[in-house]
Amino acid sequence: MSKDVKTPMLDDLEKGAWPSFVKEIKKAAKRSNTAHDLLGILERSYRDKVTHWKHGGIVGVLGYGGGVIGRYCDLPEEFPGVAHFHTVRINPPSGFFYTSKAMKELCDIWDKYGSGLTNLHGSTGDMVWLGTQTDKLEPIFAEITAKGWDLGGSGSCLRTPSSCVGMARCEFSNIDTMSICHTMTQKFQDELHRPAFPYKFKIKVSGCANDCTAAVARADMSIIGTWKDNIRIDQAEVKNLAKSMNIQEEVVDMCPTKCMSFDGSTLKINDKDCNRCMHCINRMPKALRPGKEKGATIMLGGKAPIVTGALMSWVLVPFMKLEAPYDNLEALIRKLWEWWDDHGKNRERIGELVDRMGMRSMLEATGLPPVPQMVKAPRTNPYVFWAPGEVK
Amino acid sequence: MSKDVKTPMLDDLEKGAWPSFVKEIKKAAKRSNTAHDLLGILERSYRDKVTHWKHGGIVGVLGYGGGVIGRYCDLPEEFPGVAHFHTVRINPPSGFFYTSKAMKELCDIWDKYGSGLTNLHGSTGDMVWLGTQTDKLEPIFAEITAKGWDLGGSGSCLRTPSSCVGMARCEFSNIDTMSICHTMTQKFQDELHRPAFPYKFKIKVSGCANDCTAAVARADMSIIGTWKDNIRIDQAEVKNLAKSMNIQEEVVDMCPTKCMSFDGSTLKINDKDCNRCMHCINRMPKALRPGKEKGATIMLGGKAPIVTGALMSWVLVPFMKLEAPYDNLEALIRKLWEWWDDHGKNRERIGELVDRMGMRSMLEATGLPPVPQMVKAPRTNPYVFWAPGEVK
Amino acid sequence: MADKPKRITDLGSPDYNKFLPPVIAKNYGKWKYHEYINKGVMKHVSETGDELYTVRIATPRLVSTDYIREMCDFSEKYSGGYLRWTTRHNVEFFPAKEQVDGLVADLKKAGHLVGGIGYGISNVVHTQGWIHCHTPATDASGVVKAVMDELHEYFTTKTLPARVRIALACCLNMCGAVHCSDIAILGIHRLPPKVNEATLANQCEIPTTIASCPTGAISPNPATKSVKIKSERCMYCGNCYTMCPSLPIADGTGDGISIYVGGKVSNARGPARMSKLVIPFLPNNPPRWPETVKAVKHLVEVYAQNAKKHERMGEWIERIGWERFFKLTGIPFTYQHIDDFTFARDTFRMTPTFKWE
Amino acid sequence: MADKPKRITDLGSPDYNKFLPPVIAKNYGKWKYHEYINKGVMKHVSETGDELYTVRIATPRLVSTDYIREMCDFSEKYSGGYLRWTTRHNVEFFPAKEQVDGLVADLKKAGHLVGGIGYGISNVVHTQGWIHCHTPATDASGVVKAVMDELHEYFTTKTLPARVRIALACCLNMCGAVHCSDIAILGIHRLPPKVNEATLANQCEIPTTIASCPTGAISPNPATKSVKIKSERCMYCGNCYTMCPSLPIADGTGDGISIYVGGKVSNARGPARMSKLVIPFLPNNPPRWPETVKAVKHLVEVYAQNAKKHERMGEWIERIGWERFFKLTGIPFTYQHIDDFTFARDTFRMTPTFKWE
Ligand code: SRM
Ligand code: SRM
Ligand code: SRM
Ligand code: SRM
Ligand code: SF4
Ligand code: SF4
Ligand code: SF4
Ligand code: SF4
Ligand code: SF4
Ligand code: SF4
Ligand code: SF4
Ligand code: SF4
Repeated sequence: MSKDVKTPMLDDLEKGAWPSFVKEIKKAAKRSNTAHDLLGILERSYRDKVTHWKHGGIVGVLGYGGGVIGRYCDLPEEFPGVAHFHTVRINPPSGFFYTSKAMKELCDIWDKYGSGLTNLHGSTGDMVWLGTQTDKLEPIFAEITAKGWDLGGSGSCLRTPSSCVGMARCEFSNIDTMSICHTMTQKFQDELHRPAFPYKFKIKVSGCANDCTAAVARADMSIIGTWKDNIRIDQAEVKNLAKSMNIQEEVVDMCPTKCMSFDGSTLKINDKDCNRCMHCINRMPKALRPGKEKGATIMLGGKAPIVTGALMSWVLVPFMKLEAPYDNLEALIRKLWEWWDDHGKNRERIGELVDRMGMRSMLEATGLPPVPQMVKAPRTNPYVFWAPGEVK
Repeated sequence: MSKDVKTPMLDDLEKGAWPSFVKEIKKAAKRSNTAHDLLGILERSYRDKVTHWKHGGIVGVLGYGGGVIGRYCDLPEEFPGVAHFHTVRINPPSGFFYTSKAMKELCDIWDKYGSGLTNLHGSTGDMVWLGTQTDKLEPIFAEITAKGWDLGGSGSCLRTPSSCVGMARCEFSNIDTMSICHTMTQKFQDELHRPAFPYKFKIKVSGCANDCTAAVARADMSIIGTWKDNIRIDQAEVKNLAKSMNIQEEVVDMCPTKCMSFDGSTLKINDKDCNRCMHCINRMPKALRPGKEKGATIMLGGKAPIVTGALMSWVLVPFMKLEAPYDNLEALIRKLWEWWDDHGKNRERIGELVDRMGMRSMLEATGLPPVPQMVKAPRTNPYVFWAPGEVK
Repeated sequence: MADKPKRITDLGSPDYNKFLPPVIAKNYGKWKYHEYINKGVMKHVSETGDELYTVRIATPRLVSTDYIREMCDFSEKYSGGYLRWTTRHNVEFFPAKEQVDGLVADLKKAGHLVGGIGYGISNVVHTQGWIHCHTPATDASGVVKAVMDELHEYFTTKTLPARVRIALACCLNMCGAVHCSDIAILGIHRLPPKVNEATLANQCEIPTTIASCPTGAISPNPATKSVKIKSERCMYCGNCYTMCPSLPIADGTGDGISIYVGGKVSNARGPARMSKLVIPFLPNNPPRWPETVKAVKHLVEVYAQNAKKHERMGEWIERIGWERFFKLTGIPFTYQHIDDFTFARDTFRMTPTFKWE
Repeated sequence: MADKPKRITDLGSPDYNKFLPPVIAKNYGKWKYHEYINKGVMKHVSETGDELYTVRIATPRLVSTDYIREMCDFSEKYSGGYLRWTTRHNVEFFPAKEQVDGLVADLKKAGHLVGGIGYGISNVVHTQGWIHCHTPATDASGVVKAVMDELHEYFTTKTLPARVRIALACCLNMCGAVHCSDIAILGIHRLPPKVNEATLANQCEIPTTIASCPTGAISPNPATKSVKIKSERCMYCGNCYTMCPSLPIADGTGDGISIYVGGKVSNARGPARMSKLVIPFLPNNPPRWPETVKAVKHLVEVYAQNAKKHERMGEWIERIGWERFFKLTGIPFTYQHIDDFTFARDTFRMTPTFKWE
């Protein structure tokens, strides 16, 4: 254990009502030199107002190209415990359900080889084990796989897919989000572990347009459950709810397509006009339920701003039936990857490639027909391209 | 007069209820060889489905760089009458009011030197005299100036400004559109006749947000009348109108800011929320009138799509009082031109320059403060620029 | 030289005040309200109590001096010798109340179309086409005549849910406010320019020509002292031809018409907005362009049947959604409808909320 | 080699089915409706009549194995040994109805915050900051702790007109859904990278480094076998540093925090949308970032006072207009608010309709 360091600034963050990450580091620091030196170097960052982590190097486990983020500090002499401070990404179960037994097993492994600190979860959804050394990676890998766990993604590959809780606990879910997430993870193991794409690719699955996994904002492929038929209405429950809420103001007036009406006792929906935004169902879950002809809208392109500006996913397939084993979805994803592989530049996300090359190239490659649902509105500019055969 | 030509296709366009331009050409053709050969060459275009006009050359009158568009046909032997077919742009009076006396004088000049065909008006608003020869230009110029007329703009200069009818006939007008248009035309005679800008610059003036001169769509500087205080309501007239129209549905429900209410007899407007869109006033001109504190919103940048895509003008100055002689407006325009001159590339409209360089450079040069009215919303991307002095 | 009469220049526009009818000069800035009498006649009432009648007729925009003289004669007989043109190429007269009916009758007798006021279709803003320009992809006046022969009743008698502004531009330069029209008829090329290698070096500055291309399709061809065009990059905008006559782009087969809808200029109810592509191509079929006439008429009729009162075409489409619009009109949705130019991303539907059709 | 035990690979994610509480396994896909009991407890009812109770608590996201073991203990005592993490880093337990109160009491006693359900502020999605990353412009966990110490009551008891999702990213890479959050706290640099000429040639590929710059600010410097940066072009995105360690961009003075608001992800009522810049810069002031805490609190309070029920922050702002938002919050509008990046034109107000303030 390195020399004792004073951490007055961090100590201040032990106070207050919100759970304190400093307390957590201190707990781990009791057992782990790595966690202890993390405190020291973090306090230094608080003083200097800059990070003390250097660019990571490539570290990992045999046969995998990802799953570990290499990290080294720039003050290794002062803080030898964090000279190496790699993170290990563990693929969580879909839906983030655990048993205490499984969790404790994982904790044992981590206490043995690492800082004892984790993020539950990382923003992508991995269990992020923070702080270990290069020589511990293979042992960690051997122990987790022995318990049935595997690494998640990092680098230019498929990243660990994730989903909302879906049918496990949500009455709104139109698709089996956890099953889709799990199945895709299993089908694409090679793409997940061995980076061979132009850049990263993320898949997220939400059971309805509430998008509780923020798929549209942060997944290249966003799968959003929806339905084709009519919202199911329980008029007795409507009457009941009318006693405790203002249905006209809170529901009917807020419907974006103005397709509802309420006469004080019966609620009517013109389902042809409904865009399945979920607002009315959210407000009256006892009275309203999504329809029965369920499936998903498949959307493409979501990502953070680097470098041409953030994108949210847009509609690629308005409606796809999704039933295990989801071969239709797999086929579509493979076709998209093939097209991206053929045309994408290094570090170009698939959404940026569509943005650069135009939707047509991608649609032709995947065999998807152009449909008005793909766009908010048709083009305003007159710079229309015609393929050679089209002009006659 | 050249040999007689058959024009079966054009003849067909003499039929039908809508006024026929072919009839007009034929009328002129009775007197003018130029008009006669125009029929011939136009029929040829109808057959070939391509134009028979070549790229224009630079022709004009002494000391002016614009006002005439040179034009030559590609079949001069066959149609000698249109070998030269230049157009002359005459600056109309603001508001397009004429006396028959003045019009007839102009017709006399045109019959003497040209085809006798005109566009009333061109899209920019000029009287467009279609079809004369190079040697007629100086005589035309001498005769029109003798009668008090002048050429309009063409080329990289200020184009002929135009305005809606405004206070002359419209109760909605918040500014004296015709006076502003006329005054700017007179102040900027040099800039109008002697192209010295990076590209064309257009000014259009509308008295209210109905924008009857389509200023926002087609003028680099769009001046739109508006008011700062409250809409004037005549409640007696409201009650009257309530008998013949559905005020709730046609007015209150269609107000974009939802700032109106009507209880069946009194109409209330929350003027703080009103964005002065004009809809309610349009529907109830007898009952509602714009406020009394009048002025204009000054907008910048409107233009057609060549080459980066069309722009509509955007808010530059939310409110400017406009009273003759409009020195404040003149000063602003001159400052904008100066900045454009300093930075604009050849054939770069001022809106495109702002688009390329960012609003800040233009605002700093003109001394205008940044205000939220300039944008629909603040930026979403994080690529924020800081000037050296700002970081400390 | 000293003897030459001084050349008059820089007069600018004549003072409009001398062209104003007396009732207008007197009530300038004092108008209080207006009333539509019918589609061709309206009345403005002043704070002074004075009334102004306006009678409006359609013009073909391309007119002879004979036509102007005829208008002048009408104005002398019925309007004190005063007349006016509107921003959409119509003529307006200002008869006294008791002269209105006589004027209207006389105008009609002479074959003129009285109308254009209120909710319907006013005159078509358009451009030169084959009459005078060197870059058109279609004619202007002819297409307008063919379309309005079919729709003229919307000028004279029939009403619509709101104004429908039709405009035509014969090439992508879009002279006129075509890009913000309820219905925009736009001439387009669909084949890249041909390079006239023989004349190019003489007629054109090569760097300027290369720079003129928005998509970077043009590159130098030092061998021929000319340029090369990468046809798969060309979007047929014609800007290179504007800069260089040796790159003609017009082509009998390639050229034709495309239709954009849903734009508007006024800010009433909602902001001005641009027109959007709905029919990517219709052939040039002079003299009556039947495909274009049919398409425009169909658009007007579907709108008339479905829009709510006061709802402009674009407002109607936005309310029902573009997916419904394509369904209702039966127009097929194609690759061309999807923007793929610089700002395309803003048009992508970044939400799973839409209608099935 | 042959003796080595076979290495297990490509297991993927463990089958979630083995982690589901029995009541969930039984009622999977059969849930009918839910009810909020209070901000920390909700009930889901199945078509089978079964009920599922969920109790939720906040976590600091960065946790020790001790913490996880503590959670496991709670789950064993009250939740059959099952527990779950939400997509926003909260822990959920599934007690039987009669266990709910005991669990809640025990959790509170141990100092945990029970809450996060319904309309209020749930956990903050955030990133690594100075804990683990090489590119941050601010810390993550520390800022979040400081902000939530101030706002924790919106997690536990106080409600708001709708959900307010706060997220933090420590650099422009924006790990997390920061760009679509009601309130986004974003670490930013404001000074260009410094060129470490001594190491660059060794550490970096020059063409890739040059290509990484979105604004073309980087050019080769053949003299030093390194690169030059045109500082007036640099937007401090840090992408070059990601590609090349010899271009460090972090700077104690230049770095700090900016605040974006009005984004959301759900499509309820209106489509998902991006957050917009409202406070261009606040200094890094560890350990409690008082300026940032104050700003976020102020934004939440102004929203709470003014928004209508069910109206997310962005929906509220869009209803009242950004001009009114700046007035109500007292935040000054500056050059920085006006977009000047590639797609800026779409943000310009192309209509004269707006509010005075
Ligand atoms: C650990 C994590 C943040 C966290 O604290 O949770 C993270 C950490 C890093 N991200 Fe991230 N990203 C993480 C989720 C995200 C997300 C959110 C998501 O996946 O849902 C995003 C936004 C969505 C997206 O992918 O666009 C995200 C967008 C980025 C970007 C920008 C990518 C872009 O195209 O705009 C970069 C930059 C890059 O790839 O070079 C980046 C790069 C990085 C790097 C590798 C730094 C770098 O420049 O190389 C960070 C390593 C930090 C470290 O040392 O631990 N990270 N990153 C998240 C992964 C944990 C996990 O596996 O669960
Ligand atoms: C005559 C007229 C069309 C008409 O039939 O009315 C016209 C005719 C031409 N316009 Fe135009 N423009 C005319 C009003 C417009 C307008 C409308 C307006 O001014 O309100 C526009 C759209 C607004 C704008 O300025 O953006 C317009 C946008 C263009 C453009 C595209 C400019 C751009 O920045 O996108 C060009 C291309 C160019 O400048 O090279 C252009 C170029 C041309 C040229 C000079 C052709 C060329 O490529 O050099 C045309 C000459 C035709 C001829 O031989 O007669 N014309 N042009 C209009 C002028 C008459 C007048 O003075 O009253
Ligand atoms: C005469 C003219 C102005 C001029 O200086 O020449 C004019 C005159 C009037 N306009 Fe206009 N507008 C005129 C072109 C326009 C234009 C420009 C254009 O079409 O190129 C527009 C914008 C069109 C657009 O949005 O695309 C225009 C949009 C309006 C509107 C807004 C309509 C809407 O709801 O969107 C009103 C208000 C209304 O109709 O209720 C209006 C109202 C009026 C009123 C009622 C104003 C008044 O109180 O006098 C005038 C008679 C209207 C009528 O003709 O039905 N005027 N008006 C123009 C007649 C053109 C023509 O011959 O048809
Ligand atoms: C547990 C969780 C899913 C999961 O797989 O983990 C979840 C669960 C539920 N969400 Fe969610 N949402 C969860 C993250 C999200 C997210 C994602 C995020 O915040 O990153 C969103 C999108 C946020 C956004 O728009 O920015 C989200 C937007 C919603 C909405 C739409 C809110 C709106 O009106 O905009 C609803 C419907 C509602 O609130 O009426 C909803 C409704 C629900 C319901 C009521 C669904 C149900 O019937 O079970 C669940 C309980 C809500 C609650 O906690 O108040 N959930 N929900 C996530 C809990 C996160 C947390 O710990 O706080
Ligand atoms: S996205 Fe929809 S289905 Fe999934 S948890 Fe949220 S509300 Fe339920
Ligand atoms: S889901 Fe949305 S659009 Fe459909 S009826 Fe309900 S509120 Fe309206
Ligand atoms: S723009 Fe306004 S003021 Fe001018 S004519 Fe039209 S309605 Fe009247
Ligand atoms: S002018 Fe427009 S925004 Fe103002 S009250 Fe009238 S309809 Fe509403
Ligand atoms: S639109 Fe094009 S072709 Fe037509 S007049 Fe204008 S420049 Fe010429
Ligand atoms: S027509 Fe336009 S896109 Fe094609 S080569 Fe010429 S300038 Fe380029
Ligand atoms: S947001 Fe930036 S600094 Fe923070 S973890 Fe992600 S890459 Fe690192
Ligand atoms: S920080 Fe970004 S903008 Fe600045 S030089 Fe590096 S890559 Fe270019």
